[in-house]
Amino acid sequence: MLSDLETLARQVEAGMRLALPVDYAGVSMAMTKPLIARGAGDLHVICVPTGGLQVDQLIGAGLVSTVETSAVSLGEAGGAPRFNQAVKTGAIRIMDATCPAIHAGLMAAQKGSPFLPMRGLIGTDVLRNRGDWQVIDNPFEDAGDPIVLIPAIKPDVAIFHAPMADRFGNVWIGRRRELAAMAYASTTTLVTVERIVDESLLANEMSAAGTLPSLYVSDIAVAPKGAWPYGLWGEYPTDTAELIRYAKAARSDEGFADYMSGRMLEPAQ
Amino acid sequence: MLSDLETLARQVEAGMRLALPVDYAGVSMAMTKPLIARGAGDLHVICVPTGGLQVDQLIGAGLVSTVETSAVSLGEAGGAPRFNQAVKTGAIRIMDATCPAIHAGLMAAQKGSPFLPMRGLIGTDVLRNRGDWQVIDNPFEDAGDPIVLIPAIKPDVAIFHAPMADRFGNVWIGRRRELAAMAYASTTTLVTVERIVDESLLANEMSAAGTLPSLYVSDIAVAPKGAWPYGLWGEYPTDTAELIRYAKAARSDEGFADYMSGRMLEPAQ
Amino acid sequence: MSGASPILPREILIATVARLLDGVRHVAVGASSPIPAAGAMLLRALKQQAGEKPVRISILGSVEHNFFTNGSAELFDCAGQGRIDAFFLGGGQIDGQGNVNLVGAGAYPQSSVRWPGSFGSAYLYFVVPRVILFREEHSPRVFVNKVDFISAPGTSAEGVYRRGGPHALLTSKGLFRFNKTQGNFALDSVHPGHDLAEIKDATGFRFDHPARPEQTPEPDARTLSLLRGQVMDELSETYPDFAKQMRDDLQALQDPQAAIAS
Amino acid sequence: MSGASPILPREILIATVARLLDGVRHVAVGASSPIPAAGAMLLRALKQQAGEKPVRISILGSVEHNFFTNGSAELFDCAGQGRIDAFFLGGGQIDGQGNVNLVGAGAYPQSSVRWPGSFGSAYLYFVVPRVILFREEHSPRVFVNKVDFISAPGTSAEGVYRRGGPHALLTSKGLFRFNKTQGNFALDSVHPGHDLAEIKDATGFRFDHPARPEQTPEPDARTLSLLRGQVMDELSETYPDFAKQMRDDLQALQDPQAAIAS
Repeated sequence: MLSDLETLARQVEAGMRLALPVDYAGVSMAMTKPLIARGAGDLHVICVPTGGLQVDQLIGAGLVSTVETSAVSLGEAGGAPRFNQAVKTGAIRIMDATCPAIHAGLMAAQKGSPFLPMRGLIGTDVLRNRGDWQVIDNPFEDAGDPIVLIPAIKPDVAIFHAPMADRFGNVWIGRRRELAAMAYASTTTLVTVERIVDESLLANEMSAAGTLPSLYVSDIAVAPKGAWPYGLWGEYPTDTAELIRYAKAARSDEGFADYMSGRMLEPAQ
Repeated sequence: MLSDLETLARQVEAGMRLALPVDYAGVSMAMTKPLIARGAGDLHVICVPTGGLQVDQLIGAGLVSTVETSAVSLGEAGGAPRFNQAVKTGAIRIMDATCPAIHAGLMAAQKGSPFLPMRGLIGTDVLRNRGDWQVIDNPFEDAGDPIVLIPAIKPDVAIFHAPMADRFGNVWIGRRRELAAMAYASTTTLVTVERIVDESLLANEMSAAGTLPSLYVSDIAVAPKGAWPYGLWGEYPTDTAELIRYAKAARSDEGFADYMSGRMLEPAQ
Repeated sequence: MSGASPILPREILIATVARLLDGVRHVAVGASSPIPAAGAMLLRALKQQAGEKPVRISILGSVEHNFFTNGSAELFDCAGQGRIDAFFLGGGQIDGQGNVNLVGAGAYPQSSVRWPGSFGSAYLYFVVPRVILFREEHSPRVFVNKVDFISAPGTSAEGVYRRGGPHALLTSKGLFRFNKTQGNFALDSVHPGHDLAEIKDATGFRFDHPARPEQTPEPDARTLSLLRGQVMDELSETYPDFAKQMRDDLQALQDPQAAIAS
Repeated sequence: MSGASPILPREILIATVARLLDGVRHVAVGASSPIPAAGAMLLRALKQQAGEKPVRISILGSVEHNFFTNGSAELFDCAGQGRIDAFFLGGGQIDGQGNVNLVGAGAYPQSSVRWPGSFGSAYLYFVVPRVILFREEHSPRVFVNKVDFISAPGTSAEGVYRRGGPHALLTSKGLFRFNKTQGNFALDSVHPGHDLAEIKDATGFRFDHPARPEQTPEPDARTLSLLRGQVMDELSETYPDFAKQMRDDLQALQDPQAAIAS
């Protein structure tokens, strides 16, 4: 199942629901350019549970119609300029959530359940604006006790970056178990990795503990420094200067276009 | 937090809800004798999700009033004699479940939710005999679609055995994540381990991936071969001959008493 | 080792399991189920030989064939996600409506005979498309008119979420198919050495059947060769006792004198 | 380094955070929250010095202080289990009822100013017993009469599951306590160099206050010594830029000439 980035990108089709991880978990930034080149638009992006640079760039490239998220930002580099602009102009539909609600929706899909209940949310404008969520009275209490039900989130495609995969398609995700949650919930899971190892990651209990089995992995491509300018836990730190450079450039449509066409989309090796 | 087996056993009090793992996940057989010596009875045992030798011995010792489980057996060694006898005489209350319902109840507790929905179960005598479960119509469908809600399972104490802990109280559970689920859901978690390691298990991503953080661990004791006669994944195999020896002995009250008083309760080193 | 060579009854069972699994991508097998596991391994070997899409086998409780890394809940999650196409279920009692009892005989909860419990059946029977009921003992105490306790029901009322259920029932005497519309079993074939009258006597429920049921086909030479070679080798890793027993039986079958002498 | 030595405004904030956290077993701190983190570290150092029960600190997104191993859901699970006693929340807008807005100013969804989003606030505010609202900027655009969007409400109607919520509001000018019964803020103390009139001007909501509010206490010598020693060292590991800035400020405060010359 070892492919290249373009082959992975071709598996994303217009209108799909695309799950992408939080900035510190393993963002496959290496896939951003191939996704934009592929050009499949009208995407419904699900941030697990928040989004950053990749989401901002996909929005800037005009590929996104809906963002379902608990937040989008560039962290230390400030607000996400293309996201903020698209919200302001109404160019994208925003489905504001809260982190545990995104996790609950994915967990419902993981469990094959139609929904998961969660505490909190009552009285928020987050809930008020989510017509797709339901409130019921907790049936285990005699009266009252409203509780929110979050419907299952079933992405068509999950895309993330991890340190390594083996020749058998197993991917090492370490303690970043939201990556497993995304894969469990999604129909297709596309993974980029720093490297391929020869021995099965399931062959010993130590590496197996942090492994997403190939059962849940659709396709893999090698992309060294594939999270850049984000960091990858245990591998390399975030390139904050580059994030700031992007944040400044992307304030305007032209600046964004300039940035995206630039050579700096490649990581320094 | 490094203690001995007796100190661990003292934290179990009469009437408590006690969560114990499935036979292949890491049963703390080393705790069975201290628990019996401690003598805290009227226990509500929750098998995660099935029980075996330890549950049978606690029942045989008269410490158990309720067993909540998807099954109790000695696997290749056959039925669990003390459990079967206690069911027949009505000496214990049995709350028959199904594996994913036990997992759902623990997951509800992990999430701080009052219940979790699950598919299946409709039309079974498992459901018919569980007055503590509820059936509602799935609110996300226009009509019908009954679905079972499993209330949160919140054990007072979880007890299990694992290969190692570090000096900081972190426990390595590898891919046996039901052990983490038990700990998340339980007020107190008591762990026996084969050995203590000096370096923090959280210090590198490889071992961290399979680590239950000390946040969830109340107390730890060292017990070499502490799962015996069960095996421990990655460490040693099950001693099936010993299980068969027990299964034969425990067919009668006298045989059980003989077995339990015997020297063979110690593992061969 | 030609098609005309003598064949063990268990080889017929294993080959039948492989036929029943044809087309699945992923099959899960219980920990102490060597015949279902052998059938799944045989199908995998056949597909491999034919260059067709690979078959994935998960053997529960096995370290060697455990591809799960999320604890004992993962099997059920995986099934809930629709990633498991087939599963095997036994039963202390199985009735003519496909209901399965893994809990006990007689009253409940104080059963006169208590079995371990329902395990995951009350869920998996609902969500795994192809559940194969497998029980070698074919007797009226197993195959009853009505089970004493429903661990998992053969069919569900309209409106109940159900995308899985019984596909076939395989015993030491024959093979039944489950008719989902009628909610009952029809005899599909009788294993060599058995007949309809015997099966009727040994079955506590009524079932549909042709006047002259067919005989369960024996594996062809290619299948038998894979089964006695590659599959037995694979099986030895996970079920060494079972594999050794089968090899001994086979030797006795092929060379009775040598077996007696040894 | 005596109690009479000059003190940085941020040192008062950090010491106040430590006081507000007194008694917690486990506090979670957001990724880019150096002052809350420093306050938590100061409390931990004080308890350690006093030989009292240890304080556990989880810093989100930090590799060094990440004690979680179950992905980004674990913080919320942990809070839901009642294992997190305190948490910090900022907000683009905070109103007098303790409502927090992390989403945007103006209409929704097409906000005139869009902030990142609600993150986990719509859950954590309900289940973490002691939520400390912390925002250095004390201005009428932040502290409004009514937020434009409720990411998380200060109080909930009777019958709504709620075991957490606002405990205090700390700004660069003063400290407010939240009155859960009345659902509003009361000014607790004014930081050195500020006064009630200034705070009233800078606050867009009404709040209770004594006629002559007290001044926020300065850390005593023991506390200051821990803060400038052990805590700054610990802080440098996770927030190197912030720690360096504070050290520079401190040097300028203690030796203005040297700071200018350098």
